[in-house]
Amino acid sequence: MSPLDIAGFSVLLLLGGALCAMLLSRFERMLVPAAFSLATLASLATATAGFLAVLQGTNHAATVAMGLPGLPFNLRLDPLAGFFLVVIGLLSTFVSLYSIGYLRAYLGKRPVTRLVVCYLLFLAGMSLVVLADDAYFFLLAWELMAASSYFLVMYEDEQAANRRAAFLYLLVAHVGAIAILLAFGIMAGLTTGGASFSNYTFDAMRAGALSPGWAAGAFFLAFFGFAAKAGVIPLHVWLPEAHPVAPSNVSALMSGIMLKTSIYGMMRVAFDLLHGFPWWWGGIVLCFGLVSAVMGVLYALMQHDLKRLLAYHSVENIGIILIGLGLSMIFTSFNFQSLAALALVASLYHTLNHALFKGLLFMGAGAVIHATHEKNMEEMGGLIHLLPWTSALFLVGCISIAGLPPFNGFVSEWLTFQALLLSPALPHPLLKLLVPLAASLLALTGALAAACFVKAFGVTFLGAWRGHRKKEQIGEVAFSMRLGMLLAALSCLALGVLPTLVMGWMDTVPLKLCGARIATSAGRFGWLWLTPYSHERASYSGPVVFFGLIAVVAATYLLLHVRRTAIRRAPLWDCGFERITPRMQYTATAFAMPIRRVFGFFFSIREQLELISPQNHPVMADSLHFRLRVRDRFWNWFYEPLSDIAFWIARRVGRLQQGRIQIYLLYSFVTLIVLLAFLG
Amino acid sequence: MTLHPMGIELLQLILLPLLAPAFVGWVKIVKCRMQGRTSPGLLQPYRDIRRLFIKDVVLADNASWIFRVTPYLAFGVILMTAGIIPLISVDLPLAATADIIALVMLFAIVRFFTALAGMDIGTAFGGMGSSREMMISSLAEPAMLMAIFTVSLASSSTSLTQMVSVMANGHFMIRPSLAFSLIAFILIALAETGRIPVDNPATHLELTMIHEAMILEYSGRYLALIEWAGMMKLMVFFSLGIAAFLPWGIAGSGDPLSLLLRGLFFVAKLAVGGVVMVLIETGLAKMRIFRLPEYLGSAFLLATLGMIAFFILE
Amino acid sequence: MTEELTATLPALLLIGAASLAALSGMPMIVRGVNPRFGQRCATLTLVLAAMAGLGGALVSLLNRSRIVFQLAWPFPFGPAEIGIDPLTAFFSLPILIVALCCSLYALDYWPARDNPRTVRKLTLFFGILVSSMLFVLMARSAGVFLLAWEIMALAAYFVLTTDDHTPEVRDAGTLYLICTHTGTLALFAAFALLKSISGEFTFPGAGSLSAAAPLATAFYLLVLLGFGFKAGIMPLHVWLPSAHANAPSHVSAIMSGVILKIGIYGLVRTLSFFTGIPLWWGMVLLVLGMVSGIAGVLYALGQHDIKRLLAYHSIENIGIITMGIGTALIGASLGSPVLVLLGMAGALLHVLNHATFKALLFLGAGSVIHAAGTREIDHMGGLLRRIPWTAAAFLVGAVAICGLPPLNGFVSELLIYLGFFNGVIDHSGAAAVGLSLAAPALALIGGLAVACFVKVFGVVFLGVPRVPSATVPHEAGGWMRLPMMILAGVCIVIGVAPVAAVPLLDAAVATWYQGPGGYVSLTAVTPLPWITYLAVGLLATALITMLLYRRTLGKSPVTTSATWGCGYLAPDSRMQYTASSFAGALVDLFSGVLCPDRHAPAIKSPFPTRARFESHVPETVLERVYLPVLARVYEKFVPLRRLQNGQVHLYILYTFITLVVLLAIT
Amino acid sequence: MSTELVIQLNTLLAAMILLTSFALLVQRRMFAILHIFAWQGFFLGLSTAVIGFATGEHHLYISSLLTLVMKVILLPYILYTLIHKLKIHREIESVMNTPATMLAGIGLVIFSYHLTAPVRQLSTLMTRSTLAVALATVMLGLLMMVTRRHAVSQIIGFLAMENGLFFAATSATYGMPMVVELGVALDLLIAAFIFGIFFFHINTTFDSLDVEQMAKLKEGD
Repeated sequence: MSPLDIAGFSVLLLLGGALCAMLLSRFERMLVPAAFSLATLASLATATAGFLAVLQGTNHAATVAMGLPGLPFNLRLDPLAGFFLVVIGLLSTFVSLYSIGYLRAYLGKRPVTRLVVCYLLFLAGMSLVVLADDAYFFLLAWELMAASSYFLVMYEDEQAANRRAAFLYLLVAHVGAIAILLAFGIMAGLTTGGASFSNYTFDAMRAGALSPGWAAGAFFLAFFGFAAKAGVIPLHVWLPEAHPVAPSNVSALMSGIMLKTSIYGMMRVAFDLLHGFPWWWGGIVLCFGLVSAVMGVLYALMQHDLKRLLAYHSVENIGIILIGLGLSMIFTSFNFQSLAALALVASLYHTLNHALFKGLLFMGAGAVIHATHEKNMEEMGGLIHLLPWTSALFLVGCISIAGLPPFNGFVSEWLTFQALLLSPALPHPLLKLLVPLAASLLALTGALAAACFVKAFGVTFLGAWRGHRKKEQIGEVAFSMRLGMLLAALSCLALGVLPTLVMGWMDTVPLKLCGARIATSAGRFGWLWLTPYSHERASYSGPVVFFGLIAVVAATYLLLHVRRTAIRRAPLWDCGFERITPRMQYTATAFAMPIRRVFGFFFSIREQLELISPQNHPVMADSLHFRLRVRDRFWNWFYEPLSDIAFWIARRVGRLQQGRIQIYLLYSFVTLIVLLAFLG
Repeated sequence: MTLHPMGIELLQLILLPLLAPAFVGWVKIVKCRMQGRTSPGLLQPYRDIRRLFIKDVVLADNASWIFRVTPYLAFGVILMTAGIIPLISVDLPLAATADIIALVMLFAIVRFFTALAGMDIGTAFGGMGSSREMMISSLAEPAMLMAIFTVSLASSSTSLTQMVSVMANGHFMIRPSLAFSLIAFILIALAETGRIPVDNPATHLELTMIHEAMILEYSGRYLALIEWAGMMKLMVFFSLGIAAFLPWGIAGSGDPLSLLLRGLFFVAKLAVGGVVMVLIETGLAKMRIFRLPEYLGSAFLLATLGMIAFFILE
Repeated sequence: MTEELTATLPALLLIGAASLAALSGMPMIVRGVNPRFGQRCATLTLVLAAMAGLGGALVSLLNRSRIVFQLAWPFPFGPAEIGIDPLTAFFSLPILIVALCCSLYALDYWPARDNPRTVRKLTLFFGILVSSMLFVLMARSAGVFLLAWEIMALAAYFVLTTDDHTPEVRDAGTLYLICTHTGTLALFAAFALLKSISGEFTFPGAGSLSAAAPLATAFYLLVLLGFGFKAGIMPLHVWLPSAHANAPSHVSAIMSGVILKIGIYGLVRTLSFFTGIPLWWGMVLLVLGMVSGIAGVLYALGQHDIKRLLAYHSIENIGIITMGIGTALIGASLGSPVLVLLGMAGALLHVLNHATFKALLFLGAGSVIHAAGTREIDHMGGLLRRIPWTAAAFLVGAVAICGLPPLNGFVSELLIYLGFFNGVIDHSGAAAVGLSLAAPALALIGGLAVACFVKVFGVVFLGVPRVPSATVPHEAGGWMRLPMMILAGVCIVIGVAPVAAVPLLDAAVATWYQGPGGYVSLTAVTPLPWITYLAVGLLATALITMLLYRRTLGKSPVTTSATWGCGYLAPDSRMQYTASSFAGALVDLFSGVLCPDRHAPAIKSPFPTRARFESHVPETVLERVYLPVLARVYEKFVPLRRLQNGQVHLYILYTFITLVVLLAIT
Repeated sequence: MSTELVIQLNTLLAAMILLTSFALLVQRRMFAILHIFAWQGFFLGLSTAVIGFATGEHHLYISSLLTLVMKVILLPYILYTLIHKLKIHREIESVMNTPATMLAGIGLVIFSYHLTAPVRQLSTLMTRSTLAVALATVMLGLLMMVTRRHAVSQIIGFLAMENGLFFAATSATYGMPMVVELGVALDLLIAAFIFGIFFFHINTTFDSLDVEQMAKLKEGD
């Protein structure tokens, strides 16, 4: 069985599962475990297919005579597609496991069949996007993915806010889809200039050559379209709205994988379909990446809703991925193939990592919400005592996303740093100076992300319980949920500790796209040492750090505990103040205050302090109300002008619609004349 | 006879924790002399640590395992860095474990967990300390990276041993870029190790403390470990500065006599560095917290100027 | 030696005339000089200058001499060159004639005795205006041209706002200044483009540049804009009616008669640079001419302020001239020298003719206003008996402007008509279509002009006074009559003997067009001598008829009595047909274009109360197009005003940003 | 002294000039600004002397001396007395906040580097690499004028620009002709006196040297 067969089999499994689920909607209690076990299986198959494809490094192609006459579906599984199949398969395996437990809460409260069906279709759609080898099939799969995820976001549709978020998502997704369609149109229509239908296959696009202007047009249309899906700033607005309202397993998939399909699209278009580009394409991608990374994390810092916070972090991480991608494009355009390969691997590695840790974090957030019925982290606290498993696993996710060794987030960020610091090799004087500044912005992003997750973890899990529910009602989540998270956490650790092996496995991808491999240089000193460029340049050893830390900590512990001293538990010292309550803890808002002050320019902040004093005496205040509203400035900067313009145009155009039949006839007449004048 | 590299590794691992309190003691002595006070003596930090180790531990009720793991983790991580930074030799087998960027990230782990521990108890002080610490670090990190990057440009490597050997073997050059990044590095090191003008390690005044606020609830051997780790961190930063900017006399063969000489030379450099730090601390006052962005901005500026100077002038 | 002398002498005469004209008003700025003496001095100097200049121009035209002087002093934008060629000489004719007449006219019209405050300014700038116009004609490099152009524009502004106590005059002056500077801006851009086309700021020779370059198109459009503002071609004419109406009459005469022609000159001169002119250049001018002509005369019909009315007729005549130039350009693009000759000669002759008869009409209008004390023609009437000389002169002007034989307007319009017919017969395609549409348009213009002047003459001079005026109308003084007579004479001479103008026109056109097809003389293609025969015949017939009438019937007694009032008992002078009612039918017909502003209360009861009817045709283009657009623009640019906020460092910032941008793009 | 060393020394001085430019940009205290300005003049003079030594262009020594006298002693002294007389030595606020100003400054330095890159490739002078610094000094002086509210600091920005131009002249062509330099020096001196007079006038008119007050002169809406 070739990898493509396995992948096809898994897709068929998913589609068949969706069909059966529709038929079995009567037996929901049975449906959930069955369907998600099936999804787990299919996802494992997908991951296996991708794994094998990358390992073999060859292309597997097939044509399925389905669809419209004369337009068969073309499928292809090459290393790039394989890599993304692994990303999809791996996380969806964990999330499907998790979902078995997660959906139990919904049973009996609302019908889950729709969720199950859309979930399966969503998985199938994502796999098909990656497998498609022609524009037609690609867009079909893209729409399948977009539509099914729209219904998933809409799942709890009785609230107006959810419907609004879902609509926003649909709108942005379709604006993006139109741009992608246009990009493919340019590539298909102008490659050979003919009108033959066979131009729509990716093979034809690869073979053709576009003029530089049209190529740039096609690339940036595609970039815009994919960026809308990926949530690149300033097209990110749908993301913090849609992710919090979707069920958590769906948010995990959307943030973890679906965003990555657009990264896949960008790589496919830039490196595969449009080979050869000037450096400024990469420069622009890099700039978008930087802005997304910094702004994403800054906005994340201001959130109190756990899932909104995670959503903004997706924006940040997409930014980091784009930094690697842009850099790789810059290096490619100057013909530094091995450097380009390094940057590309950094980008891909971060893609994989982000899928895992973001999936883990969303699953963790889902578990917390599941247990506490709260979304606002200001109403949580002290959960580490109540949800020990969840909190430990969530902590792993936090450390990973904050880019701290020895977990996986660090490895990919470190690779990105290395790629950035190799920029002095570039011949362009301005790039030499500016790319290192980009590195400093990446460092800022990393540090802010750490601050943000100190806040997220600290306020949610540490301290004392702040919420309204009784502490005793909160208990650890179901086993399958913990299992899903545990597997994801273990993968995070494995990817962080053994990067050399992973890079050796995925080496065929940069070889195909950039024409160079880095595993030889990266693994020259064995699996223990990661030396991405040369060992004199930089090196890192995940295993040594991990095991060394364990060893040193253990040794210290043992040494100090030769003589056991007693540990006395005591209530918290209250500084002489009598009644210390959980509400006196530092809140998330307070935690973010210094950063809000320093970077105040980027937010539109409205602070209100209301003093309620019965005696009308400011000192004898009875209670204080502090209100804070921090908004994304992009609404004012970008979308409000845009929507104003759109409405302005719409009003103008609306005048054309007079309701009088003569006027409509006049339009037809004028159109006819114009057409005749141009065509005649 | 030459010492096996693993031996030097071990030597460094032992040297750092042992020397660190003495270094802090030395700084205190110089500072007291400068300010016209009598000093407690070089060994006072050792006595402090010992006293804390003997004492019993009092834990708050809702302290979780994070609170208890953090001291060990902080101590362990910083001890690990002692094996990576070349103090008296470049021939370290473990030096390849982390380059300078990874090293910075290792410090970040300590900070991450210390901040979490600050929030674990659930007091307002702990949260405040964590919040401020994270703000400072997020501003310091870009500047740190720029400073490091300038040095790594000169040796086209981020690996510390490589940087030391290239710099120590190259012929003498006036490098404004390195001067700039050295100043930047000093500014950042002061911020990262919580010294004046960023933080005052000697005060428990609630509105000014940052680092102390986070570890307010620690006692007994946990506090001892944290304090000790702090001392080591100060010394590690000095060693890092010495390795990156003034590496002369680090590289050399492994025979014990030369090692001893280099060790003495290293201690001398440390002592001078301590005096410089005292001069800075005596000359400046603690800053208001919201002046810090400007301070760290200046550090970033200097580091960037260093990089620009490298490209423009060298 | 003699050849050189024949070339140099007329040139020196012209330059001398220009310098003398500039100096003419100088005594006025000396504080001690009596203004009366100064005014007489200025007039004398200007007359001398005009004589000298006319002589020089005629000699230069007849010899077809060309000469270029390069001034020795350094000048920004390349060397300063001035030169004389037939085109210059031809355009200086109307200037000199009109300036001579207006200067004489001013002696009685704006006497120093009655206007001690304004006469100094008026006289000084009048001389400078005349001089600067001559220098514009002589300029051969962009720097000199723009310098003279700007002096002309400013001098015109000062003479225009002579009566600067009146708000209307100031408003008119401001509008004029805005328009003329917008035009100048376009010219600056145009000459910059010229530099990038030809490589230097001096004017290239006729037909030395190719019109195919894209820059040439831009140049053409800019020139059209710049000179179009000056000439008052239709959408750019908005400043003209109010400016002409509010200036002193002899200033109106010179503005309408001559300054507009400087715009035409600029257009003619700059278009002469190009060869291989595309067809659409000509078509654009033709269409603009048609629009200006028809709309101008329509607006004129709606007016009842005599000077505004005349001002709109200027637009109409500029339209006719533009049509002539358009025809010439079409000829140039089709390579037809006959078409070029007819179009351009017609346009040039109409330039001269319009200058004379329009100056005559304005001077006449000045006398009328002087006599009646108002500009409102609906308040006049029956002036024929009071001021017969003026009436006669005005009649000559009116006939001439209507293009009726045997006066000069007829000749130039005939040439243009011939051009149209020629083009339609000899060519096909778009050019033929355009030209065949232009002929009826010109006919329409002529017809409407006749209607308009019947209205003017009828209402002003015939009938009985409609409003009892405060002063008894009196005939104009001798210094006012003399120039009118001179101008009427010129009109008649050109009308009766156009052959005299043929060598002048031939010379000017030959200078302009040096394209393929060689040169054709005007005598060869037009039946000009026939006009003379016809005119002489007509005059002779009229004379003979009159003599016979006197001889046979003149003796019979004539009784005069009151007009029969159809039995109505109390006829009143206010029951006469007014100007508004005369034009009413036509104005209604064209109300879509004119948008008249009408206040007509309905009469309801059998015994109506006093009602007041008013009809007024405003400057529609200004009020319906320019002002709303400008208001919108002003509204939209309010944020830009924030840029000027008085903060010093922001101003430095602007400088800084400019610097950085400049550095970045260079 | 070897050429290598001279180049390095000059480079170091260029770096110091750049550093002082930035210090001028961010410093708030009036007297500190004056001191930094004097230091900048000092480095400039030193650099001129070093180039003079290396190239054997001896008129550069005179330039150097002139610079030292003018920019280290005379101009700071004049400004110092002015500040004293007008009693304006308090802290002054700038229009932009400090980090933003610094970032803008860094951007300008990079921009200057970008601009002078072609010159650097063409020139064979040993001072060619400092041209970017010179241009950056001009730009930063201009930026200082933009960001400061106070007339005195704007003037110092102006003088810093002049320093940059002087440095550009020495690094692009090994100095201007002597006559020009003397003329410029004289101009500067006169400028300083004229500024002094202006300050007095502004001060008496607005009772402040804050140029924001001058917004009152704006034509009203």
